[in-house]
Amino acid sequence: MERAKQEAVIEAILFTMGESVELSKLAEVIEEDKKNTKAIIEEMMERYGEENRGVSIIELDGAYQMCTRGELYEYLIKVAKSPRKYVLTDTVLETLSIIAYKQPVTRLEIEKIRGVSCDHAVNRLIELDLIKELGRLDAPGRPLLFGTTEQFLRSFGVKSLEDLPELNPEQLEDFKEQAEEEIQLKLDV
Amino acid sequence: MERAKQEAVIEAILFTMGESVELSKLAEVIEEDKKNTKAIIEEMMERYGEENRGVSIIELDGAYQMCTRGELYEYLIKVAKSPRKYVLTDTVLETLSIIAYKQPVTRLEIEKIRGVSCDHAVNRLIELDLIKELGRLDAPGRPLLFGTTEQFLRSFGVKSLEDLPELNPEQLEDFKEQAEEEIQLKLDV
Amino acid sequence: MAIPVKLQVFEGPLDLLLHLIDKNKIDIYDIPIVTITEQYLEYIKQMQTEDMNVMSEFLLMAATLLDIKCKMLLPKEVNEEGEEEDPRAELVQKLLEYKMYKYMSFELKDRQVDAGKTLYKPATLPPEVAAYRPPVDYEELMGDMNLARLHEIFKSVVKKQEDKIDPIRSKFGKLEKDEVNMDEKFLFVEAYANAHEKFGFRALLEEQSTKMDVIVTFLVILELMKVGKINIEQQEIFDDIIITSNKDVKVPVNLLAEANIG
Repeated sequence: MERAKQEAVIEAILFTMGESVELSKLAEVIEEDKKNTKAIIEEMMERYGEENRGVSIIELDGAYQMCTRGELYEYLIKVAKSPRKYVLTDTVLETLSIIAYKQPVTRLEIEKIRGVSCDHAVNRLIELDLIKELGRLDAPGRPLLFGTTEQFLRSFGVKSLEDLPELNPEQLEDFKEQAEEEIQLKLDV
Repeated sequence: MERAKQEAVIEAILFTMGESVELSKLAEVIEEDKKNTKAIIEEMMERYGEENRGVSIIELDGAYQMCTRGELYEYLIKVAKSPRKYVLTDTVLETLSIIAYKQPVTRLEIEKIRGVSCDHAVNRLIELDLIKELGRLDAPGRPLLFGTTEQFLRSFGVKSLEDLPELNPEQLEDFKEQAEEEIQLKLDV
Repeated sequence: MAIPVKLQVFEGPLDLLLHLIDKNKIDIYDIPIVTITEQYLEYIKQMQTEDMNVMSEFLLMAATLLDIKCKMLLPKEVNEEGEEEDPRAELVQKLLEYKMYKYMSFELKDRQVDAGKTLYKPATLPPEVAAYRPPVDYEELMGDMNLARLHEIFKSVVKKQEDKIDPIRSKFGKLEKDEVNMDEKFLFVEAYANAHEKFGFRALLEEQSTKMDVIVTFLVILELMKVGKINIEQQEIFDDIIITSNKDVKVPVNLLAEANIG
């Protein structure tokens, strides 16, 4: 299959399916190996960006999905239904951040870190399809293990778990100092 | 609004709506009169054709819709029809075992036993034709009742539900005692 | 120390501790444990929560703080490498870890706002394609799964459910349902007081089986003391309560009904 057609097929598939499509499936259809397919898609992603197109392609943990460009939101919302917005409480967000960074993780581990029970937050996150059960830990009681979903990646604009904002305690201290200095500066002015 | 942005907005709207959008609506969003908007869209239609893109824009009685190019149909079929690899995860198996031994059973009862939501597992099991809805419970909210299917019996080599091994009450008592002893041990330490 | 009029809502004991540390501009690695403990206790005294589960978590931390406070007064413990151990070290680690995740949750919140501006599209498959379901290869799906294993899974699920039930609390729950009969208890204690001139509370309890029995018995003792049927004395805290019976005093009949209200 010639290159131009391969790109057209990928575009057509991502458009029609709406949801994310595995790299391996796309590769199969355009009769190419996964490595080449990935390269083609990445080139397309770049070109879409350069051309300031209305749509873009995002990567979600080895799958690809077509979506609108974020900057156009204010115009689109005049016609399109806005996606269901849900506000996550601090409790739920804290629980989610622990699960995102420590997965696979049990309820008990989450509770140890937060110092409070997390049943409610965990159930809410499952309900919102932001986390899922990953199986059970091979330990007494065989507790459930939780991890994040593809919906999590989409909702937080994260390509894959490696793409999560860095977690670094020292950096944290730096941030804090910076913030304090900034405030000091403002006060001095 | 500059021209490039107008085109991006039109593309994004037609993409996210999936269905046909009135010319007047598009004109309103890109802040242009209908005549100019029509001219812009027609130019886009032409360009999409020249570039052999995977999608095209069609006109439908004063409205516009984005769709895939007809020639690519066979590839779409390939993706949509490619066999899915199903795996019975722990979660799905646990849910199935509860339904098998406690049927007819509601979602709520399953969740009580497992301690987490079971929507996903139940949907997957229905999709796999291993469980089915049996009707509704005569209780507030009239919740759905689930039970196993003939396919379940076939897959597990069971002649009828009476063949399912019983969980006897004595065993249940044993479990309770074990649990109590374990906790007692922890308290004694 | 001034307590803010409106108490903030805290996510948990660690959240409250971090707030105090920030407020006092303290170095997290060198927490003045006495000050922080005092402020912490002051806060939870003001907390108005009915939820015992939440409260117990805050109290647990209070106990930890007091424990650290005690250890700070004692000579420092030395670990295997011969270094002095800081009793605060473990708490500091916990606080830092918690703080890190809390910070990351703010980062995630920001990202969610940006990501929320992206719109997707529902699938627009031709109907015949959308309706198509690839056949399931049941043999492959089942693998080495069989009825015996499904049964094992069910047993382990049920066992897990049993494990989760706290036998102490669950028994307590059961007792609340089959109430201890106050009238019977009253008559029992009264008869006991008539039969024994002087007796210990503990001796009385030996005849009781459950926690609810003990509580009700104690209430009955208080009632009997109020009407002058008995006198009690206790030398020191946690000593046995010594009960002396006044044989001449008759318990008014209406007391039985009154006691039942409690």
